[in-house]
Amino acid sequence: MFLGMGTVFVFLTLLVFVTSFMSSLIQKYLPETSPEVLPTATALLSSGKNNPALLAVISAAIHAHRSSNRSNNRPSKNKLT
Amino acid sequence: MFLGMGTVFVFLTLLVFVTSFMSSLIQKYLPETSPEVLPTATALLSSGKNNPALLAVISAAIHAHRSSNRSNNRPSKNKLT
Amino acid sequence: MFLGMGTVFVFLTLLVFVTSFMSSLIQKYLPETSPEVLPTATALLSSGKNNPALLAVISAAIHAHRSSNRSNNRPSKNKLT
Amino acid sequence: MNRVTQLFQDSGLYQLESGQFVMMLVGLLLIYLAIKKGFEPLLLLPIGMGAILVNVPGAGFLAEPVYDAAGHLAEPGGILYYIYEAGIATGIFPLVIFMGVGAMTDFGPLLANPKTLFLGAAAQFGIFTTVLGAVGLSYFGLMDFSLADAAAIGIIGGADGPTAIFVSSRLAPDLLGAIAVAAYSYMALVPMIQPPIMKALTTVEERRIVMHQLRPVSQIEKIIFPLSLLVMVALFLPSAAPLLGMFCFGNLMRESKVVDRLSDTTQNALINITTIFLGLGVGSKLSSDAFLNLETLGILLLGVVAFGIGTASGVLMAKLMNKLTATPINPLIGAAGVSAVPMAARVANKVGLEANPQNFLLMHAMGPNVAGVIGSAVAAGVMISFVGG
Amino acid sequence: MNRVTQLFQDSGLYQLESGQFVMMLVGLLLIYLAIKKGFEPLLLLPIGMGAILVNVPGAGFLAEPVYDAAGHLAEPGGILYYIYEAGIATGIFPLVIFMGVGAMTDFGPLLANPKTLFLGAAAQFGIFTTVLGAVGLSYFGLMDFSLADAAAIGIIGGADGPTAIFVSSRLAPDLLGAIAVAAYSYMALVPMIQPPIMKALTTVEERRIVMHQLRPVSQIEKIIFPLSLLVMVALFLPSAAPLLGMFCFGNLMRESKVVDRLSDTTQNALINITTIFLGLGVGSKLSSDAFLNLETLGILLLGVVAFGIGTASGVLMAKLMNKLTATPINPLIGAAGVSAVPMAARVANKVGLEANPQNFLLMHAMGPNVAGVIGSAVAAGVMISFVGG
Amino acid sequence: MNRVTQLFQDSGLYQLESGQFVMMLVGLLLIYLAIKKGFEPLLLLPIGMGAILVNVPGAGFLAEPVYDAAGHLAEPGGILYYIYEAGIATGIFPLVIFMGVGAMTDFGPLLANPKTLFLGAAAQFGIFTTVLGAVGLSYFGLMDFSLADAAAIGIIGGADGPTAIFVSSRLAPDLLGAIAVAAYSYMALVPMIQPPIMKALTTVEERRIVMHQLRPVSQIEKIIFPLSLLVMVALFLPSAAPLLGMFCFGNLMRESKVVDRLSDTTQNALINITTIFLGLGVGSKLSSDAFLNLETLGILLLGVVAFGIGTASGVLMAKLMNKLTATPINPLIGAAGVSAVPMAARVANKVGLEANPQNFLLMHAMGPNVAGVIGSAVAAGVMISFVGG
Ligand code: NA
Ligand code: NA
Ligand code: NA
Repeated sequence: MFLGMGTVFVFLTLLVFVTSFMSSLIQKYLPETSPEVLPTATALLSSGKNNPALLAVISAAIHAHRSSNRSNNRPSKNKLT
Repeated sequence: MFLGMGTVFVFLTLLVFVTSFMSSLIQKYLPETSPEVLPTATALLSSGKNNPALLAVISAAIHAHRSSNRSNNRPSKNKLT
Repeated sequence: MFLGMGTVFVFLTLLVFVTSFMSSLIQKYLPETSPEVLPTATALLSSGKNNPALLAVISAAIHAHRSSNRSNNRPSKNKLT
Repeated sequence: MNRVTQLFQDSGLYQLESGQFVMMLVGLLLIYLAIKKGFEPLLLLPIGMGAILVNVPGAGFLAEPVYDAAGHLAEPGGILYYIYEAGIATGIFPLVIFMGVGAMTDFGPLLANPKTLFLGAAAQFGIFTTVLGAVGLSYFGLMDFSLADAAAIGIIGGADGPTAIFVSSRLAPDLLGAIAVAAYSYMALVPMIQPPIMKALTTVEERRIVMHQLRPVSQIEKIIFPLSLLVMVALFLPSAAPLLGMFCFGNLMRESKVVDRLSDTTQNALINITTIFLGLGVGSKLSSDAFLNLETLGILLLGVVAFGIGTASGVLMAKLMNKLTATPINPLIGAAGVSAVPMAARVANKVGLEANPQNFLLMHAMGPNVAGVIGSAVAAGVMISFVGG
Repeated sequence: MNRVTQLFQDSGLYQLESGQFVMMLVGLLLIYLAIKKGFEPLLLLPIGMGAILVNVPGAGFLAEPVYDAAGHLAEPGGILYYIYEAGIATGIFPLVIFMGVGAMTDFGPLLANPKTLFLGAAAQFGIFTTVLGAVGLSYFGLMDFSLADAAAIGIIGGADGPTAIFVSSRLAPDLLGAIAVAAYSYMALVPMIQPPIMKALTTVEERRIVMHQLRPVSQIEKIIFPLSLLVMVALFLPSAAPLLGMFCFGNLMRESKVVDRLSDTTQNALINITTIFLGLGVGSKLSSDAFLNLETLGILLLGVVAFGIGTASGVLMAKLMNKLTATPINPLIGAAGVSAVPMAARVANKVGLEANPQNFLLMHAMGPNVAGVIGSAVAAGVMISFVGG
Repeated sequence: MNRVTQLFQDSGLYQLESGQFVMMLVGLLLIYLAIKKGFEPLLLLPIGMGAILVNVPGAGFLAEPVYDAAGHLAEPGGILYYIYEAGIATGIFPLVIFMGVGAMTDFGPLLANPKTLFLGAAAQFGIFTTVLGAVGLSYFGLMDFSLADAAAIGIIGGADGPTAIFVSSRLAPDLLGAIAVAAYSYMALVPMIQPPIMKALTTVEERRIVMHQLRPVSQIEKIIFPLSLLVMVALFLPSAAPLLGMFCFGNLMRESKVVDRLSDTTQNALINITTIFLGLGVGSKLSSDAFLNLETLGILLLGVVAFGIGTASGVLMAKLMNKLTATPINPLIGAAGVSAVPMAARVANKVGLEANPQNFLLMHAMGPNVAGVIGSAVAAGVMISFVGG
């Protein structure tokens, strides 16, 4: 049992180091020009209605729809060029 | 054959009694404060375009989308608190 | 190998003839009253966001939604009659 | 040069038998009816396509996989083989469809007027008469149907596709193609088959009867109903439990309102995917030996008789109930008891409007309509219990 | 007359044993808790329905298919048999769910404060204590759990459904039903089980600790993280690779932003379809012989102990870290290390707000919360490596 | 102490062979190309992930299930084993993807100008030259490809992923991983491979040719076309019927407009789910023994040659047609005949715009582009008929 718990701790401790190292490397050498303002929590396993993924799809679709009214409801021309 | 038809009738007759009994119990002891105005027929096996389920999902999503514009298109913060 | 390439050519040549014949028959005997203005290219295997199919579904759903506000968000009555 | 010979011998033209050619025409006809006439396109288009594919000579759509001695796959099977064996022979596809139909069904109108269950029961009379008819045809040597065949054919009268396919897959797999085609074709023909029967059995006064407005039904009733139905099936008719169990599960997901994401997927992606493969798998049973024979004509004939008798029984039961109880019942809604949801309810509404343009029967007809689904699933359970047990 | 006899003998009433009746009541109870109390309805509703169906006497939901001598299907199996064998016995369903959970997980808060991984590690202490407890109960003759059983029961303390189901399917298939029910029930009870423990182990000053705002995390970090985790698992703990590999794959689909259509389907249609069938399959293990015995009580008891110890360990570890490092950590977020995403994080936030209405801990608690998912998957790998290897 | 030893011996580090390590790097490279370079991410990301997972030592992703004497599952298999055996060895996944591609394809531009089918035919020249090349390499002892291997490798020149995977699974399962990776990599490289060839074979005047506007195409034509194609395949080339049959079915669902819910699901949930598992399954063939050898280099080399020859043949055929007929054809659209839909059509459009900024060739290039899909499926049928028959 102690071995089991020990393995979990050793593994996650290693992960802490690897993650911190990875992050510091990235922040140093690959800084993003416009990072996200805040890490946002995700609605894990939430029920469908206001699921962010669905929402993103739909709002993107609505956006695409509005910006392509003249092309007979199909934004394909924009897409392909 | 008469036995078969008989079974169907006996079973559905029982179901009539059970259902009526269940409904009367519920209407007596568990009355809803705001019941639906009318039972509405469902579009069974209808083709996708104006499917009520899809519609409900989408309208909910649109609603959620509008009420969460400031949170970077992700309503997750509202969701989790 | 020549046989293989030959088969492809013979088959597609046949298909050219069949297709042209079919089209000319249809244009002669079954002219559409309002044909599409232009054949539009489809975004094959494109990623989801502004997929035309999704868009079509959503715009239809939104349309249905708007034209059925009074019926408690369910266009079922319209559908079934 | 023998390569050219091989290519030609591999070609369809060389191998094509007349039966396969006719079956491809049957497939094209089903597709035509689906697209041009709007005959149950969700099913008849995939079925028609399956029928064409399975009759392409030498394409191996139904080929069984070959395994070597060590049990490893030596030669893969055809896609229709896998679809049929995994989804239809096992009964999984019709049961999943039934779960989806449950998730799409609103029992509100039935709960507001539970007596309409009698109409759904009466309309199953067509099923059992047809069984007798099929047995009779065999008795007189006109056809060659076993009792199991007769039971599966009778279910056409239930006007419910997944039920018919499920029962056929258990009792008469060889007839599955013809039975499914008959079931969906007649469901598509409901607007033609039913009105003359409905009008012949009713007076114009009866068709004008205005029914009482339906009472509101609470969410709790809608939640308790599928559970009650399930418990009753468990206690009294376990052989109907696969069909009605999945149906009640779907309906409970819908009405509970706590698993909307599951209910939505059941009503959309899941039922759509299953429908595509169900259709292809059913179509794969439309081979010329299985379809181009006298039995198919018998099935088509018995099927339309079953529909007619079911319609008539529903209407007559409604007239009887009108005599026995004080609450007025428009006998037209009895015809909706065959199920064929929601087509039969629309037909009742339409015929009613012809007699009285202010009288909307649609909601009232939805009660017997969904009762008919339960009724034929119960009848299916009875059949499987008697014949298959 | 023997037909009537047969129908009666086929009926549930005749065949029903008291155990089946009790299990149907258990199924109804799970459905009640899911709908009325909101207990993890996405899982408990299908599990409850599966429990009812599998206990319908004579319905054959778990019947094995029968093949004839030539290897052709003679009698199809029951739908729950197919679901269980194809999806749960193989481990496919929990792995697909885990892929979906990966696609729904945002590691941003964890990356902003990687030390919260220690909290996710500490909370797994509950798992290993429970294994000891289960072994101890058997040692003293109170229960009869093998080491494999004990390991599977311990995973309940991981507060992670798919992990518990995956481990049970490998180590203790007979206990799978009870373990899954315990795991999901206690996850639903997190808002009741955790707060008293959290309050008992902390002072009100500690609960008021305000944490530093989390730094922004770039997309590149979010992409590299699942890949790093995957490589570490590959190098050091391959027995955790099935669970964490699928999890990292899902998360990479999400964060890469180049396969949004795959990520969306993984988070919606695919996880929903799998959840429905996973629930039914788990429910099919709730037969009376497997559930109505002393062992189930032991499992339920050990499960709540595991949750409690996990919560306490997380809180105490946070207090320890507070002593050792300068950056303030509110010990409440340690309780979120059990996983039960996102419920446990919400609970930490709520208890924190009671002590300080301006102190929103939600984002800070998401770090240990998702760390807990990794932690229990690692613990699961350790178990499988020790016991199953 | 032997527990620690066991844990270490179970660990990846202990078991890892250099080949596995290199293959994990290959997997990471594919993921890098998918995310950072946008190389066909829908396929290369899952393939890369599958390659990593299958090479985790001791994780058992490809483990075969073990059954006891009674035929019950004793030890479950790995998830990649199940995915590969159920979906790829059977051919089901590529066929379902092809159905989805059919549902996404608009044949309008092809129907408006059916002569572009010649361009789709010409571009398959690359396939057959590559077969010769592969046979030649073996003849001279440089590689060791059987005729079946050569046929499967040639299909890379078809620039169509599902077709290549389907043919490989039938003719050369051992090369499937390398062939799929080559096919998708080169499809991603179309914007780099094609333009130099296109420019080398055309004058700037030819690249400036303005084509006549396409005539409108009616819905009826779009419905009849897949049916005509299907009938022709059935009559003349049944070995192409699996691929083209599913393709025509998908296209008919799309164009019939009567089964929009099925068509939508086919284009979204169904194709997405299948793509995820297809990618993982293909990746599972990227083991070190199968990939890290000279043959893979040969495949990569032959693949790029096939692409080049296909591109050149399409352009040259367009120039020939320009000589023979009066209607002007811009030879650039010939390059789109390799398929790689819609990338190759976009490339033709882009190169055309460089020569004449007012000349949009996109719609014109879509004709040969979708013709190329038909062309390679026909070529695949020919291969299977000759080599596999
Ligand atoms: Na019915
Ligand atoms: Na956990
Ligand atoms: Na091609």
